[in-house]
Amino acid sequence: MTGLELRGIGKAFGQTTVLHKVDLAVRPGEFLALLGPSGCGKSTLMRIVAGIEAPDHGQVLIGGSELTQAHPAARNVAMVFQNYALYPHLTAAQNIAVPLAMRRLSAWQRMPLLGGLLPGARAIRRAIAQDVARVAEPLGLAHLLARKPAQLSGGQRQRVALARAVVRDPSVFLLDEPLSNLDAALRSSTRREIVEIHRRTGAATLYVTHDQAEALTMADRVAVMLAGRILQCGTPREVYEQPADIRVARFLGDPAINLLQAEAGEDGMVRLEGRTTGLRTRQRGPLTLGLRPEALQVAAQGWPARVEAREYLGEAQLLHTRIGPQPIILRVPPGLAEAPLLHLCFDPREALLFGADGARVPALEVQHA
Amino acid sequence: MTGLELRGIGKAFGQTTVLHKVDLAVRPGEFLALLGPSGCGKSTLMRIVAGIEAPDHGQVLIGGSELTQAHPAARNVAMVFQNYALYPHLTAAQNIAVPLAMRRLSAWQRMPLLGGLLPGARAIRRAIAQDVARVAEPLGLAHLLARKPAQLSGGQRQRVALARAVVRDPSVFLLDEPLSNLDAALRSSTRREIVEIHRRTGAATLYVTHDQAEALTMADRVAVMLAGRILQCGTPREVYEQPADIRVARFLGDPAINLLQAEAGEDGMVRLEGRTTGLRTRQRGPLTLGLRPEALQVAAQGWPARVEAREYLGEAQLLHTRIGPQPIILRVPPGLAEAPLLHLCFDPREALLFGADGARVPALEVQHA
Amino acid sequence: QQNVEITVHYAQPVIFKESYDAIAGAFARREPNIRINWVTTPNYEEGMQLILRQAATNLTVDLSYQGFNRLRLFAERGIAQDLMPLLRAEGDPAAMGYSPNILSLAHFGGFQSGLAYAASNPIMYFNADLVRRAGGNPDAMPTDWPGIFQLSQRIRALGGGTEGMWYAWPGDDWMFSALLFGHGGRMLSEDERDIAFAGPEGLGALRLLDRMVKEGGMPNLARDAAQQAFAAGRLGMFFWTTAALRGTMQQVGRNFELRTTVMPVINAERGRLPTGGAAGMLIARDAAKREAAWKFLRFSTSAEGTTLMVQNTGYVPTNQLAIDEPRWLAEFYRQNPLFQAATRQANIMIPWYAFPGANSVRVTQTMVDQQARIVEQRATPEQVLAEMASEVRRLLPRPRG
Amino acid sequence: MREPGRRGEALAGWLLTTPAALAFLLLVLAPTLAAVALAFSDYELGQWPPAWIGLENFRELWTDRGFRTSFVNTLVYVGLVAPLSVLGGLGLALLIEGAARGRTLFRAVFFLPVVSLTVAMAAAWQYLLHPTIGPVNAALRMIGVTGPAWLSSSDTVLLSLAAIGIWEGVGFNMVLFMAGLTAIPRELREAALVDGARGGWDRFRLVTWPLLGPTTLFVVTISLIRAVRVFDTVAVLTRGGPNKASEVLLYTMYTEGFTFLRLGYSAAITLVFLAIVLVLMLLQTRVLDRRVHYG
Amino acid sequence: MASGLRIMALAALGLLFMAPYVWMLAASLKATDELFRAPMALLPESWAAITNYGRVLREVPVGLYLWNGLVMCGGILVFQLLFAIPAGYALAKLRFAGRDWLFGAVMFGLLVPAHVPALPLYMALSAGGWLNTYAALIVPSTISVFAIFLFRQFFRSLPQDLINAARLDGMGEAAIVWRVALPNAWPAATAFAIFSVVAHWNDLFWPLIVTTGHERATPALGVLYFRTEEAGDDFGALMAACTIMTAPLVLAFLLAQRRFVEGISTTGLKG
Ligand SMILES: Nc1ncnc2c1ncn2[C@@H]1O[C@H](COP(=O)(O)OP(=O)(O)OP(=O)(O)O)[C@@H](O)[C@H]1O
Ligand SMILES: Nc1ncnc2c1ncn2[C@@H]1O[C@H](COP(=O)(O)OP(=O)(O)OP(=O)(O)O)[C@@H](O)[C@H]1O
Ligand SMILES: [Mg+2]
Ligand SMILES: [Mg+2]
Repeated sequence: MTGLELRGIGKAFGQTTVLHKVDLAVRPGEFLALLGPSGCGKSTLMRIVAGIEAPDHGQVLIGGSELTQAHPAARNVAMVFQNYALYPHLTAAQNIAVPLAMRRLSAWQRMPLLGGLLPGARAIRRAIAQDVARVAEPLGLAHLLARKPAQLSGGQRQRVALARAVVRDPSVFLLDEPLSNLDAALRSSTRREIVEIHRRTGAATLYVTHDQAEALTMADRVAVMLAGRILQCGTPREVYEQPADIRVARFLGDPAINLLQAEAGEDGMVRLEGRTTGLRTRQRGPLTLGLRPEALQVAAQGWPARVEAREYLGEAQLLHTRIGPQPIILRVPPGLAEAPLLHLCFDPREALLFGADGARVPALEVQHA
Repeated sequence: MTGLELRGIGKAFGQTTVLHKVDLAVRPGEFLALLGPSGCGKSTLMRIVAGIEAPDHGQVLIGGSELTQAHPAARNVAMVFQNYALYPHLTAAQNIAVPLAMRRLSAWQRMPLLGGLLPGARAIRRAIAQDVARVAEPLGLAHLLARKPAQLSGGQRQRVALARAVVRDPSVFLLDEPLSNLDAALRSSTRREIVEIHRRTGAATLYVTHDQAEALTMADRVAVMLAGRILQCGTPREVYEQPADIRVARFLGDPAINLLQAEAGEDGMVRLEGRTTGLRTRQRGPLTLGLRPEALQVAAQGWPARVEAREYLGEAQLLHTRIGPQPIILRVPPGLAEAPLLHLCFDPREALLFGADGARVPALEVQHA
Repeated sequence: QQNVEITVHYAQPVIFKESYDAIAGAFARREPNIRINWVTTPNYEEGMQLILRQAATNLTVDLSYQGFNRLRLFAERGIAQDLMPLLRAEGDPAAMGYSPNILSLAHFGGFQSGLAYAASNPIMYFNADLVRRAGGNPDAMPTDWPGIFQLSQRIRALGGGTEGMWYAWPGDDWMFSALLFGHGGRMLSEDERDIAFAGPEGLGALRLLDRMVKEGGMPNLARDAAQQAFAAGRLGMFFWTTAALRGTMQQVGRNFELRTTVMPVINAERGRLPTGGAAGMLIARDAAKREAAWKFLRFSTSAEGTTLMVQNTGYVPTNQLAIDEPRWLAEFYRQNPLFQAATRQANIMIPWYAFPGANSVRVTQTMVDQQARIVEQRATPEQVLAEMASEVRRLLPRPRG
Repeated sequence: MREPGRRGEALAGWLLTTPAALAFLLLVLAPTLAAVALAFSDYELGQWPPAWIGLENFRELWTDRGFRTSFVNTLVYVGLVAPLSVLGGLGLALLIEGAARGRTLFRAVFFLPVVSLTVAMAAAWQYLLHPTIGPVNAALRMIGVTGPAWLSSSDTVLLSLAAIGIWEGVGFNMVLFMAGLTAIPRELREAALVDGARGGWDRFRLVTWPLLGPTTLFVVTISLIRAVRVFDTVAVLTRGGPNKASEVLLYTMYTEGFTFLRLGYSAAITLVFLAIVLVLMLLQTRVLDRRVHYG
Repeated sequence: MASGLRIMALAALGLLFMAPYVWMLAASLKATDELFRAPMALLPESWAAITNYGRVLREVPVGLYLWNGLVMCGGILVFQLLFAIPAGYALAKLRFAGRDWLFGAVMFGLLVPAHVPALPLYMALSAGGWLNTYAALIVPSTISVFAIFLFRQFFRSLPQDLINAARLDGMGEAAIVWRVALPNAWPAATAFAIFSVVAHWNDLFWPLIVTTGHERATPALGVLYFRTEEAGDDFGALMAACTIMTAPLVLAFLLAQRRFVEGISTTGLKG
């Protein structure tokens, strides 16, 4: 089992620096999700790992060996391209078979006509066809194998791209938003399929997604990237519950975390809109208080809040409210809190504090508000 | 304000029938989400509306006039292609400006060099540039306008495609998964932007998405499509809470609705795993009972359930459990229900009943279980 | 007198331009009212095409100088006009230098279709340095073919890729005519209904070609290649038209000593040589142009014109007065001995035979193709002669009626 | 099946092709038909009017040794030049595009033959292939081989012309292939790398070759046509000789028409020529166009 | 090392390809009598470059030839593109009755050698009194079936959705041709431009027929005139003339090269 390590990777396109000295390690057998806003450099990092883009600085190590300069084929990585990059002239089945054929058949055996006659070629081709069928089945591609990419829908193309990556046993999987065009049902079944494949092959996996649910449920660890820098890398719980930086907190969570202006008094007690929050800290002065929508409850007493809008989500609803001048969103079960004026409260253990520079400020003591 | 109407649209590619007599109307000013699994024919339907694919049967009416045969340019629709379809040789700004230039500038004024000298051309070009900047700003494209598509990230390309569609005032918007490659934060801000644009222009909008949250929050009505047929079309609440068909129920909701084998006794009382559910129906015999994960609660008594797995979602967790032999998933707040054996209950008003043919069966009477 | 403008065409300006310029200069002094537009073509073949193409639309050329062997074609197609009445109107042709011999060079289609402007005949160019090294005497070159062959073999023996001799057989039938006429033969019978070369003279000609290869060691070269090899000093003797003399002198430059001499004699009594060169034919129909064009043609072939032509080209003169009266050319030949070889053969020049009928050009091509088989030693002279005879016969006009 | 929405498309199609179609009609088709109509006459340049002689010209063609030689020579020439210049062009394009350095230089070098002026190149070839003083044979002599008389021996003349034809065609094809290469999306080559295409050959087979399909079809067609229409080099270097060993169809057509002046006969050759090549071409596009993948 | 090998192979082949050009250049620097000397030296013994090039520049109106060449090639190219690009697009991307026939006509046109329609065309031009004009040089070549075929092939590989997007954006088919199809087929257009210019710049056959005299002579014709009227067998000067007339083409190619390198990317699309 091999791991992946990136050391001080830097990359610029012309004047724009896209990656700033990125350090990242995916341990052997680990599933690491790379999360970050659009344009932050995720795909570029993946392409550098795959070897189809060369970094300006830094090293790529796979299984401990330095492969920064190595040929992509020598790295034994499998990748789903964000834009699929399917071979337009090959059928879905042939697309999926390519990485197997490249590895299992010799150059001679791959020859168009002659190749088929060579000893062993036919057996190998049969084995490849079986493998293709094996991965196509759970991805719902079985009846589409004979089609060319142009005859497939967007989601079907994406699944073919995924199948092409997972059909073999690479040392590293690189999956760049492999599920973005799939519907919920297919998405969750495919998610399970990917996890299953990862478990079975044990290959280190780097997984780019914009869907937090995906990142949090699937990954062993999550790396949060912003503007070409990795801000935090930890278990899903760590990054969600203990973000190291206000930007990480802001990026994770849907709807986004509520960030409120608060103030630590001389005694270190944190106050929000005039009411004490039950949090104490070593810092003094203005602070930012982070509250996730699900950390807030409607209660008989607490901060008075005006409801300005409601969003229906099916299994829950979002309330857009305001405490004083500050907007705040909370998530409550549907059908609840129909009144236009509510009182909100929260468990201070679920609240986060950030200093003016955005760094996390530890809460020293917590009392129930 | 114009509406869109599709009458009996049928389409086959070779042997495969992709659309079966689809009828659908988007009322003037309405926002209609088209939801359906991958490959069900959503994009095909959109392309027929846009006039870039010809239906085998049926009619397309825009603003009441039959335009089935009309040239795409004559329909005045704006579309985001699922595959973006940006002009590779033009910068982002030029891509976005194309539909404006085509409509506002005369053929002469569009001439490369000469055109700039013609009276009025310069003023119009300035106006176009302003409009481009206006749409680019909220989509976070302002600093990317000078780049060509090849120099943009996946999400950035998608936003350019979106900007190109929304920059003008068409009679119909066709948006095919316009947000699939965006991260949560950008996605929700873009979502708001789209709703805002829709509100401002009042153009009928047909919106394909695989994200239910998106469909349910944004749309006035949701049309659920399956295998080339529209199964139900109604308000978000209707399709989510009152699905007409088991397939609609199964498709909506993430995680998916729990479908359990139940039985209506001679008295019409519905029983699940030997316990009565508080539901009564006119049908007799085996039935399917649909329970959404959020409809289930952990209680002191009720159906005993073994917990087999937990999935951490950040703001909630999913419990994979089993009642007797039947698997059941529920969504509960994190940190709750740590025990391996629980008791589940549900409000029968939130339960759905389906007959053997998949059609919804009304519950006659409901008592709390 | 009114100003007249005429268009005059000639081919091979490389060779002829200076002569026409000189003649035009002298003519302009005499006839200041006649303005001449010049049209040239690189070679005779394209010149012929030009006139024929124009004949199919609207003629713009009033006077054209064409190769001798092409004149017949224009005469048969009614493009060339009979010049005899014009000539007669000026007096006795012979007194003006147009001896019957000279007139016959351009007498085709049963009438005087042109006036000879310049004539040439084949000569031998040789590399005096090589000849000396091979033990020959440049001042006393062999005068018969066997002698040539021996010398050729000695030159070849010098080694280093040096070749002994090359005879310019490809291209057209002109050099073959030289061999045939040299034996005293002729192409067609008197009445032009049948071939006449299939007899012993023809066979002799082809055998001689065969011997050039077998005994003289003649290599298989294209004409340009042979000329280059000669200029490079790698070819001892080169048999070709005197018309190429100026160009050859230029190419050879200081590389070696270039000399010329007469062709080896085949049959001392009956042997003749074909005449190459150009004759002017009158095309203009418009009376004024016709008169002006005639005036120029007449002047260019007069003793004065001929003198200018010879001095500027190296061709053999075609006006008897210019040949006979020493005041015209004696000085020139004294100063340019290389040009004498051709004049020394002038007495045995006869017209270059032009085949009748539509296939005339094709016939010459057939003959060249057949000779190639001998040069490549793929057929014996006897075989070739038989096939050549049958093919040419097929191409002759079928007697009408 | 109903084809709605196609009316506008059809109209646009006609409008866009009209200028070209008109020009084609006026400048190619009509004059060609006029010229070819002469095939049934005995028209000779300068003799008007011609007489209609029906199929007489074709009957003569059938027995004409020159025509037959010319036909066979053309086939041999095409058989050599077309495949070799296509393969050569492709090989060069790939070699150069993959080279680390000097791409600009090499592109220019191999393109030079395309811009060659016939007059200049004829002189150069004559010299280079000269049996006695030419560098080619000089080089051969150095290794103890007596080189043939390249352009004047009937054994080698066609080979020499073919070599020159390849020399001229390779650069032409190379440029076309390079244009085709740039149209291949970069992502696909990247995908091939990740999928384990190690060598250039793998990548070529997997991506380059299939996606070059439209270009290749074009290059093959054009190369065939160029080869079938060989004329210039024959006209200036060998004039069909020696003894018709380098006679090719177009040259025969030209000499029959313009040198021998038999335009009627020449038109008959043209007609046969067109018919043969047309059939070949139809076969080729019917078969190949089907197999080519268009984006 | 593989790349070293590659460059060596290219260099060796390149030398072979260059040989005729090297000879041409070398010859243009030599006096005629040096030219065919048996062991050939690359550099002349006595430099005759000034004589040779001087003679060309002195005796023929080089500037006029180049200008004529420019007008003719430019005129031809503009019309060819104007006719061929829309037609190529229509044949590649539009469905309409008669398309297959038109394509058949294109294939047929490809086969027709220039000599065949030459005589009727000549007669028509002559009847119209157009001989010896730029029009006579340009008009017969304004339609290039080669170009139609080339553009059809390249346009066919353009993704259909690019064109669909353009239609939705309000472009008519004509606008699509010039604004979407052509910019995405630049390498093809450049390739064609080069071929067209090269072919007509070097063409002898047609200019020789329709022009007489220097006034409208094209560069190739100029070389021919130079050879037939002035240089004759003066190879040195002739090669100097050839070099002068070829140089603009080589320069043009070097400038156009960049167009081939700039790959057209289809990254506007996904999938
Ligand atoms: N050109 C074609 N030839 C054959 N089948 C096609 C073609 N285009 C689409 N299809 C098939 O038609 C069906 C519907 O395709 P469509 O693109 O409309 O799906 P979709 O609903 O948009 O799916 P997705 O959410 O994956 O984009 C798919 O099963 C697809 O494979
Ligand atoms: N060839 C290029 N030239 C210039 N800038 C580029 C180029 N390729 C990418 N970029 C820029 O680099 C940044 C990072 O791009 P990248 O594709 O890695 O983003 P990403 O994180 O994958 O975003 P997304 O989630 O939208 O796919 C983007 O801002 C993009 O505009
Ligand atoms: Mg990306
Ligand atoms: Mg779709």
